[in-house]
Amino acid sequence: MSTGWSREEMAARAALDIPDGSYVNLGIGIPELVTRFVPEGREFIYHTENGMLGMGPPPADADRDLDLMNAGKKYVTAVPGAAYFHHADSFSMIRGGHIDVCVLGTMQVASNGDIANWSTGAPDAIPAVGGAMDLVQGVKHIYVITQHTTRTGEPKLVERCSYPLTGPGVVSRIFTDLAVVDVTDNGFQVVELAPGVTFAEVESKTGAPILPPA
Amino acid sequence: MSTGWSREEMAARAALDIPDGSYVNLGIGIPELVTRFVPEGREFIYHTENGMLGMGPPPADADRDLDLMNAGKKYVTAVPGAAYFHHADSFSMIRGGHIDVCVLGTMQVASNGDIANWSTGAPDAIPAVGGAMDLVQGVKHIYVITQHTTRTGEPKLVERCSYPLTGPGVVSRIFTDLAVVDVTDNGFQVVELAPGVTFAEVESKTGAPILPPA
Amino acid sequence: MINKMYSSIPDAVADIPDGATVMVGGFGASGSPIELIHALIDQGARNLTVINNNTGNGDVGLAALIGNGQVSKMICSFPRSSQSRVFPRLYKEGRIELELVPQGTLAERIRAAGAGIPAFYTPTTVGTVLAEGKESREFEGRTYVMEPWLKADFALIKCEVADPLGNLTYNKTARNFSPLMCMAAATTIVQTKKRVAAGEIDPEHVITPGIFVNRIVEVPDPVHEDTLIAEGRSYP
Amino acid sequence: MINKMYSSIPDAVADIPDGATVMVGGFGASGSPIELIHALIDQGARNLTVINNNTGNGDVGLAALIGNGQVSKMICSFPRSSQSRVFPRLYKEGRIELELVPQGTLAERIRAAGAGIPAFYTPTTVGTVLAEGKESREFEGRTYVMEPWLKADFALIKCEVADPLGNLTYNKTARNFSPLMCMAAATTIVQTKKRVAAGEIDPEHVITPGIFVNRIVEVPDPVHEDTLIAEGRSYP
Repeated sequence: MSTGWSREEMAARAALDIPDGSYVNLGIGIPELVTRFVPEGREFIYHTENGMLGMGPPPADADRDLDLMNAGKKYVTAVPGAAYFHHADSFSMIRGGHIDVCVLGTMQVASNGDIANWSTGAPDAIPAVGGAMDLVQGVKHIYVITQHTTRTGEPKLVERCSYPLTGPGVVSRIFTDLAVVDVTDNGFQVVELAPGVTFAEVESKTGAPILPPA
Repeated sequence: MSTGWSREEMAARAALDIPDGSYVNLGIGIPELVTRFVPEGREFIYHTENGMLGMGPPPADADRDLDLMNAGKKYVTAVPGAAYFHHADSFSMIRGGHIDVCVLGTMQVASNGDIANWSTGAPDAIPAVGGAMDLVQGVKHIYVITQHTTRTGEPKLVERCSYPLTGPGVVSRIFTDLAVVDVTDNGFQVVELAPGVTFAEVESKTGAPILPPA
Repeated sequence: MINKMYSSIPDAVADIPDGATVMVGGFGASGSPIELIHALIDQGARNLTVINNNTGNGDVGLAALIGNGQVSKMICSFPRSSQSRVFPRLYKEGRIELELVPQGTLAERIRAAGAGIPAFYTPTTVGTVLAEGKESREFEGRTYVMEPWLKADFALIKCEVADPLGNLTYNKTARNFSPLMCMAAATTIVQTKKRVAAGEIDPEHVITPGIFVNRIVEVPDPVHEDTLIAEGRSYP
Repeated sequence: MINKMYSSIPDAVADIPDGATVMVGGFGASGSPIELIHALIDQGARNLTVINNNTGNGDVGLAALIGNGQVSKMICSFPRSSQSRVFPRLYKEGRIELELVPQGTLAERIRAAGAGIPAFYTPTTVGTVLAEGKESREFEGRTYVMEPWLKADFALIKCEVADPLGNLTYNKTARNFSPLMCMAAATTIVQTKKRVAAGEIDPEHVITPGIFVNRIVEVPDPVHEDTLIAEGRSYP
């Protein structure tokens, strides 16, 4: 069985699909790695929903400003041309459709574009949603980066999400360790297979009908 | 027949009823004169709805900044501690109930607090409302300064406005050339008569029942 | 490098089509993007719906655009003033349509469009003829009317300083509707008095973040509507 | 002269009563008004409803206020994080109520309260369990839910620079919810790192105009939640 793409390779592959000059919001986890793989000749401007455009890389410890954080509450920097703003303006950018691409991690994504990435729905869990529901409804293109299956081998690409939805019908493209998969009117459609990965393997690890590469 | 209060005296009398530290919006015309009569020991902060708190007096011609105007499109200045903001923030101050006092001119005001000061309703008139309807609905206290009657002697304090309303039941106090009049649950109530003016004269020039000073 | 600068004013407005909805920044003369408006007159797009607080003054800027017969509908709060002659004449002749919107509602409807809010409730106009035909509703014992967002295809904006990413600052009360219109238009076209490099505007002082701006032209010495009118000028 | 400065932190929060709704500025540790929160712990008001994006971290600031049993309900978007222990414990014991509001809706509801907008429509939560019980409606073929304004009796805010009129600036992303909360609270109480005379903040750079601020205390060298936690501190 192949290993498919690494976390870094998944992020790099996603970055390839983001056009030059895009305003991009990155979720926590693998999506954060996208910043390391901006293709040569392209420039992305990063939005962080707590109130900044032009987010830069983490600072050296000595240069930290304790007031300069990203939405994941990690210390960051500002690039030249950055701007600070309050939360209502920040979510106007999101809800108003001004952010081009949001790259999210997920627990499940369904073949109709539904995404579930905020809650397992377990009765004793403390619900916490943050800006996830605003992002999936507002951003123009919702990309997902995720392992194709859970650690226990359950498919994360499914026919219908069993976890509570973050938003219905919002995901357009999924980057997994095994393949790039589009959400189409006909359900999942493999766009590209990771090197050495067969369509049969992808199909067997997907919890919904999936179409082979065209 | 007495002359009652002059325009300046009406403005000065209105200023007396504005507490120290108030945020004040002044309509065009006689209300603008209020700035000249701020009582000793008090400070008002003037809001102009095009986007400024801390509006100061008109500049000398040589000091004019063509970008610094008030809502009446007259050139003004900024006092120390002023702030500029956009129209949505400016009308948040109005609609959100943050402005303490608005002093307006009027065509008619009714004994139930209705005010009509934006349109005669004439079929050939071009309707123009500006911020008047926002102000009367949003500001905490709506004061009116007006001549008691029109130039042709018609009452401006009436039982029901015949002109289209700017807002219903919003006016709390009226400063005319003849008297200070409150709008109460029992209708118009004279609070104070101008020197030499009798209640009988006020009553005869008012188009609605009016109660004498207590 | 991202660079939204255009070197030519005509190029910046070239693709505004007949029938477009165009927001024009400014409150009266303050903040009015005269050079962009005059370029739109030269460009000739017709049957425009224009959103501005007023309808222009004299025979320059917005008044000249209207006077040139390019505007079929105005959405504004105060369509007349001491020096507005063009709109009143066309309106009385029935040659231009007017949607009258109270100033605060106009600002909020524009912001709502930029913020992805399709409708909101406001007390403004309740109990007046301007509430006729609007849906009303009680909240906490008070009546409000529902107002829809107000979008545009293009916005023409004047600012003071811009960087190539589209970060903007304004001068004093010339700010007025402009930051809101930048948010609400599909394509925002800005004339700036001064152009600086990215990073030269303090991130704390940016009024319009660049995400809301598409095209910028430098107009280092812009004319001012009041000056043109005082000089008796007309356009074209 | 108008002067909103208070010389004592305890005096500034003295009248917050039991049962009050209190907005607390900050996003995580950034912009959290620790000194004002600790003064509220000293003051002892109970049965508070607190509005903040989170629920505090460690055993200081907002987490300490909750841990002290003073908060009966939290309204927030993200009540857990790697270092939040107090709220999760009380929540699982059924000793504190939670109203979960998506972050953008939370911000917009607070702004709406400040702007006199009793309700608005948003696409956020449509098709999810968080839309249950909400009124929904179509605009232009898309479904939205109605959300009401969110007001407070008091707001506790941290800023960078303040003048005696209440004009404020913030530091970087410490701005977050604070300008909105200043608008939405009946009484806004601010701690400022630096106090300047009226006029020393450029009118172009004011983020919160003084009209939204009631009381200011100078806290020249504020503690930071992350530092306190790293030092293993708790309060009181």
